[in-house]
Amino acid sequence: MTEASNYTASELLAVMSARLLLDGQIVFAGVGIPLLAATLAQRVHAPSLTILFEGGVIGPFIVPGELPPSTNEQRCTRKANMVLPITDVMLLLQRGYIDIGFMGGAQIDRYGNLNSSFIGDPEQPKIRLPGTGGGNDISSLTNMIVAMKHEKRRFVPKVDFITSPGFLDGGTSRSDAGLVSGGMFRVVTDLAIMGFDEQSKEMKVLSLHNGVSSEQVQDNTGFDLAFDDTVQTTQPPEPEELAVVRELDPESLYTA
Amino acid sequence: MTEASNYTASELLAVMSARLLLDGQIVFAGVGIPLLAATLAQRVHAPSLTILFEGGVIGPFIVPGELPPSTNEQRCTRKANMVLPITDVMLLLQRGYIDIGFMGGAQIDRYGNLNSSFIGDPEQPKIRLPGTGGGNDISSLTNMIVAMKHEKRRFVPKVDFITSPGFLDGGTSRSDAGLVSGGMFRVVTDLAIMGFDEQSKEMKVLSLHNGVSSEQVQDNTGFDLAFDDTVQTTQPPEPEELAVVRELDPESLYTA
Amino acid sequence: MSNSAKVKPYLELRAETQARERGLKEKVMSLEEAATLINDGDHVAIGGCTMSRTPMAMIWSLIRAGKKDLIASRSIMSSEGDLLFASGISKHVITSWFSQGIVWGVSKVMRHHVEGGHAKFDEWSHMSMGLRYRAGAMGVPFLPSRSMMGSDVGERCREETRQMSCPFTGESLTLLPALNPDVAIIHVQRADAYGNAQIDGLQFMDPDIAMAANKVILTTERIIDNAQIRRVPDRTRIPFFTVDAVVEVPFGCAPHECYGTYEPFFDHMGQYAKQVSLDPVAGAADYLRHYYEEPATWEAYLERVGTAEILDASRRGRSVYDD
Amino acid sequence: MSNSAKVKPYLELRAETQARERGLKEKVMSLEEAATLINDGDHVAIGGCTMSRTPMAMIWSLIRAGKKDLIASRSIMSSEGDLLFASGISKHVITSWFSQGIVWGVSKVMRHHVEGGHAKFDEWSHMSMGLRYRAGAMGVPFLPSRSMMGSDVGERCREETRQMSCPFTGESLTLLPALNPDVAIIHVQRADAYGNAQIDGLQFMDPDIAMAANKVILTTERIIDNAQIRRVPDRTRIPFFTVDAVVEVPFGCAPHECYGTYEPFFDHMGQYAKQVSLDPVAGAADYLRHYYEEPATWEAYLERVGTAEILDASRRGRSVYDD
Repeated sequence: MTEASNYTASELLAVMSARLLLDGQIVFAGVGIPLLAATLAQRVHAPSLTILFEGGVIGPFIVPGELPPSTNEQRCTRKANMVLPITDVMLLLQRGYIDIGFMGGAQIDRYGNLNSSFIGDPEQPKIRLPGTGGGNDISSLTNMIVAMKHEKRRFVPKVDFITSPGFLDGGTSRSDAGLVSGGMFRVVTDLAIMGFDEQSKEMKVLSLHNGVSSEQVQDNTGFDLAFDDTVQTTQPPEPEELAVVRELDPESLYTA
Repeated sequence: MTEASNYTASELLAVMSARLLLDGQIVFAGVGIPLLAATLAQRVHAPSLTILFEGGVIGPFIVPGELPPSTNEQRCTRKANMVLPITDVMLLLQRGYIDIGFMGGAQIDRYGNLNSSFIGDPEQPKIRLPGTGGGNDISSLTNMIVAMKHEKRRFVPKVDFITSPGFLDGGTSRSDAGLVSGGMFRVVTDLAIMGFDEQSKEMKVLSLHNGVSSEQVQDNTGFDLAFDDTVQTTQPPEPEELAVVRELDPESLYTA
Repeated sequence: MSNSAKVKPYLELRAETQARERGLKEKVMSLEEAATLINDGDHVAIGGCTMSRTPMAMIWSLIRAGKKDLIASRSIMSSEGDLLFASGISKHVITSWFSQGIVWGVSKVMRHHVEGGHAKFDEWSHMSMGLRYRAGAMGVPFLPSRSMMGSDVGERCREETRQMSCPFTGESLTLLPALNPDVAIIHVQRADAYGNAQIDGLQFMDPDIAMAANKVILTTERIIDNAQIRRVPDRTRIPFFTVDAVVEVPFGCAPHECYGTYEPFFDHMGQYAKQVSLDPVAGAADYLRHYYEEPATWEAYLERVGTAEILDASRRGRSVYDD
Repeated sequence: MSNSAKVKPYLELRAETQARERGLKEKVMSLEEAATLINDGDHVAIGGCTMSRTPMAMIWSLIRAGKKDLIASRSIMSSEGDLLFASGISKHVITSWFSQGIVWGVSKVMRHHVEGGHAKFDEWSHMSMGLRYRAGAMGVPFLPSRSMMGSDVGERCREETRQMSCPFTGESLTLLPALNPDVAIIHVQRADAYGNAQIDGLQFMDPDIAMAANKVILTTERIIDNAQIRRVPDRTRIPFFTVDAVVEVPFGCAPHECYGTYEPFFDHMGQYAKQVSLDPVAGAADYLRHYYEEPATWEAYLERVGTAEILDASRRGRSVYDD
C-alpha cells in the first residue's frame, strides 16, 4: 500500500480497469488483474458482462478465494455457460463477437506494442520470456485494455520484440499490415490511464490517478508522453470496490 | 425374384457387394443396399468392419427392421461409438481414414462418373434430381463401390452431368483435375461385377453372376464394355447371407 | 438484400456483429414475434438435416407471416424445402440434396418449381456446405478443400469458388466462399432463456450455422433454467451471445424428428408425399391451407396432425435411449 | 526423422493413414509398451494445456525409455516442457507459451536451455497452434487466419507461413501450415479398450491433435466398457480408429490436473519451482532422479509424491461438480 492511500498499486489497477468495462460487453480476460477487474465490474456496475477465458470458457462464475492459476484449468469453468475447445474460443475473437481483450503486460512501447517474448536481441536473448500464448491473437483481433505497473523499464520507446501488436509504427501501419480491426484501447497503470491518438496512434495520457502529477507519469515512462488536452483526474477506489477485490483475492495472490 | 433363383435382384446386389468388403475396413455407407451390404459383411466375414454415416455417425449398430430412412436420422445412431457434426464426419474422408465409399447410383458412364443431379441439359433439365448430397465428396476422396441395377438407360456412354466424379475422361484426367487419390473401385450390379482398367480407366467386367452371359451384360449396357482376360463367375448367395439380409429388412423396403 | 454469392467483407461482418446485443439477457418470445426478426430478402440458414431437427414450427410461422424472397440454405433439404417453394416465401435454395427422403423418390414439388424455372436450386457438395458455414463461423473468407474438383458440380459453382495451387505443396485446392447467413433458425432439445442451447445426438451443421449467422432464432422443446446449463457447461453447443430469440415449441419439428424425443411422423410424411405426387401444385396448396393457414396456433396444427401420430412418433423417438 | 517445418504432401499423409490398423480392435497395453511406439526423432504432440490433462505418466515413460531428438508440440507448455529439456529427450519445442505457470514466474529451466542455445523454442500464437493442428486434422495443407500479421511473432515464422491476398475480398491473410504430428499423447478421464475416449470439461486441442496425428497413445484414468461408450455416443470426443494404444493410468496427470478428478498438486509444483529456480540444471537433475529414475512404476512415483497431496488434489478436483 502507498502511504497516502489505503490500497495497493495492484488494487488500484484492478479498480481503475474495472471501471472501463461496460455492461453487456464480452471480455476476453487473462488471469490476475484482468480477471479480478472483470469480476469486480460484474459485481458493481456491469451485471451482464461476460468473461471468456483462453482455455475455452464462456461466462464462468469465479469462486472467491479459488482464483485459477491460469486460464486453462478447471477453476476457470465453475458454473460456466459453455466450455469449448481452445481453437474455437480463440476464433470467437476473429469472428468479431468480443468487445475487449484484457491482459497484463511486461513491456509496452509508444504505439502500444507489447513484448512478452524476448528481452534483448531475439537471436541472442538476454532473457527468453514465456511467449505470446493468445496475446498475439487477442491484440490482433479485438480492442485491448492492458493493465500494468508504470515503470520506466516497462514503458520503452520501442519494444525489443512485438509479441502482441498495438499500432506497430503508428499511423495506418497496423491496418496496412493486415490488422484491419481492433487495436490498443487503453493502458491502465497505477499512475494513469492512457489512450492513443486517433491519427498518429501515439500513446497519450487521458487521466491521472488521484494525487499523481504529470511529471511523475513522465518520469516513469521511457519515452516522451503526449497528454490529452483535457487530462482528467480519476476518482480514487471506493470502499465497495476494494471490498470486492479483497473478497475475490483474500490471500492477495495478485494484489499484494 | 428371378425365376431361376430364390432371391431378388436387390438381395443379389446386397450379397455381392458385401463380399467385396474386408474385415477391419472403414466404410462410408449410404442407406439402402450399401447399409444392408455393410451390415451383412459385419455379420458374416468382417466383424471389425466399421460403418460411417454422412449424418455424423461412427460405428453404429443397426436394429433389424428399423432401417434408417436416410443417413441423417436418429435410427442411424443406435449404439454408435461416436456421433459428430456432419462437416467433421465428411472431413474424415479428406483426412484419409476411410477405405471405401459405398453408394447406389442412378446413372453411370464408361469412366465410372455418376449422375444424380440432372437428366437432360442441366440448363433446361428434363428432370431435376435431388443432387449430390455427400456423393461428390465421397467419390472425390476415397475408393468407391457403387451398387445399382444393370440397365441400358443407367449405363450410358457419358453422363448428362458429373455429380460424383469417377475417372472423368479416363487416363490421368482424374488426378490432373486435382483428385489425386480415391476413385471408382467396383460397380456391382444384378448381372456382374465391374472394375476399371488401370491405364485407360475404362469400365471392364471382372466377373459375371451365376447364369449371366457376357452378351446379357453387354445388351444391358449403353456402351461397349471391356471384359477382363479372366472373367470369373461369382458364387450365388448362400442361404446364410440371404437370411441376414431378410432379418435386417423384413418388410423388403430396400430389397423388393 | 443479401447476395448469397458474395463473401461478406470482414469489416462489414464485424460491424454487424459488434452492433448486436450480446449481453446475458433473456430473449424468450413467441413464434409470431420471432418471425418479425426476419426481413424479406434475408438469407435464412435452416438447422438440422433432412428429416431431423428441422425447425418446422418456425418455418410454419414464416410462411404464415408471408415473408418474401428469402434465400434458404441447409445441409440437406427435405419436405420443408417443398413448402418454402410452394408457399412462395423462397424462390432460391442453396443445399446439397433436395427431396423429402430416399424412400419417397424425387420431390415432385422441387421438380415442378425448378424444372419450370420458377425457383433456383444451387447445388453444392455436402462437405462444401459445411465448410462454407464453418468459414463463416471462423471469420475467414474461405476454407480450402480437396473436393468439388473435376466434377460438373464444381463447374457450376465455379464463379463462386476459386481454384488454387497450394503455396506449401503445389497441390490443387478448391477455395470455398464463406456463408454468413442473415439469420439461422435452429431447433434444439433444450435451451435457457438466454439462448444457451444443448443439442443431444446428431449436431449436423448447427453450431457452425449459429456462429456464422448475424441473427439466431432458437426454437426449443423445453426452456430450462440457466443453472441447469451451468451444471454441465461442456454440453452447451450454442452460446447465448449468438442468439436473438428463444421460443419454446414442443414438437417443433413435427412431422420431422427431434433426436431422442420423437422420430419422423412416417404416416403423415407418406400421405403428404402421395398428395403432392398426384399434383405438386394443388396438392401442396391444399396441404398448406389445411396445416399452415387454417390452424391459428402450433398446438392447433399438431391437433390436425393427430394424437395417434404424436404418440407413435414419441414412442419411437425415445427408443434411441433403449439399451 | 520428421521435419516439422514442412507440410506433409497429401499422398504421403494418406498413405501413412491407410497403412494404419483402423479396425475395432482392443489395444490395451502398459506405459512401457506404449513408449515403444514412439521413435527417436518423432514429432510428438502433447494433449492438454498448461497444467491441465497433461499426459504426465506417458512423458515419465518416454524419459525413462531414453528417447532422443523428439520434437514436442503443445498448445501451452508447463513444467512437462522443463522435463523434456532437462532430461534431454527433446531439444525442440513448438508452442505458444512456455513456463510452469504465471504464479511461478518465468521457467528457469526453459531459460537455461533456450538462452544457452541448448534447445529450440519455436513460438506461434495460441490460435495459430490450434489452426495448425486443425488443418492437419482436416487433411488440408493450411488454414487461413487473420492473426500473426505485423508482429515479430509472425515475422519469425515467416519462412513457415505464407501471406495471401484473399481472392474473394482482397483482404490480407496468413496461411498457417498444417501440423501432422507423428504421435499424439493424450490423457482422458475415460476410454474403452478400443480407444473411444470421453473427455469431460475442457477439451483444449485434443480432438484435433488426435485426428491430425499418425499415431495416438491414450492414457486414461479408467478403461470403461464399450457398451458405456455406445450409450452416449455424443460424448465421444476421440474415435477408436485414430488410436493405437490405450493405457490405464490413474492419476496419470500428476502433479498436473485432470478435470473433475484432481486439481494441480500445488505444493509439489511449488517445491519443484523452488528447486529448479535455485539451480535449473542440478535442481532438475535431482528432481528427475528422485521422481523419474528411481521409482520403478507410476504407482511408486505417486507414492513419492505422497498420499496427502493426492487426497488434497482429489478433494479440490471433485469440487467442479459442486453446485
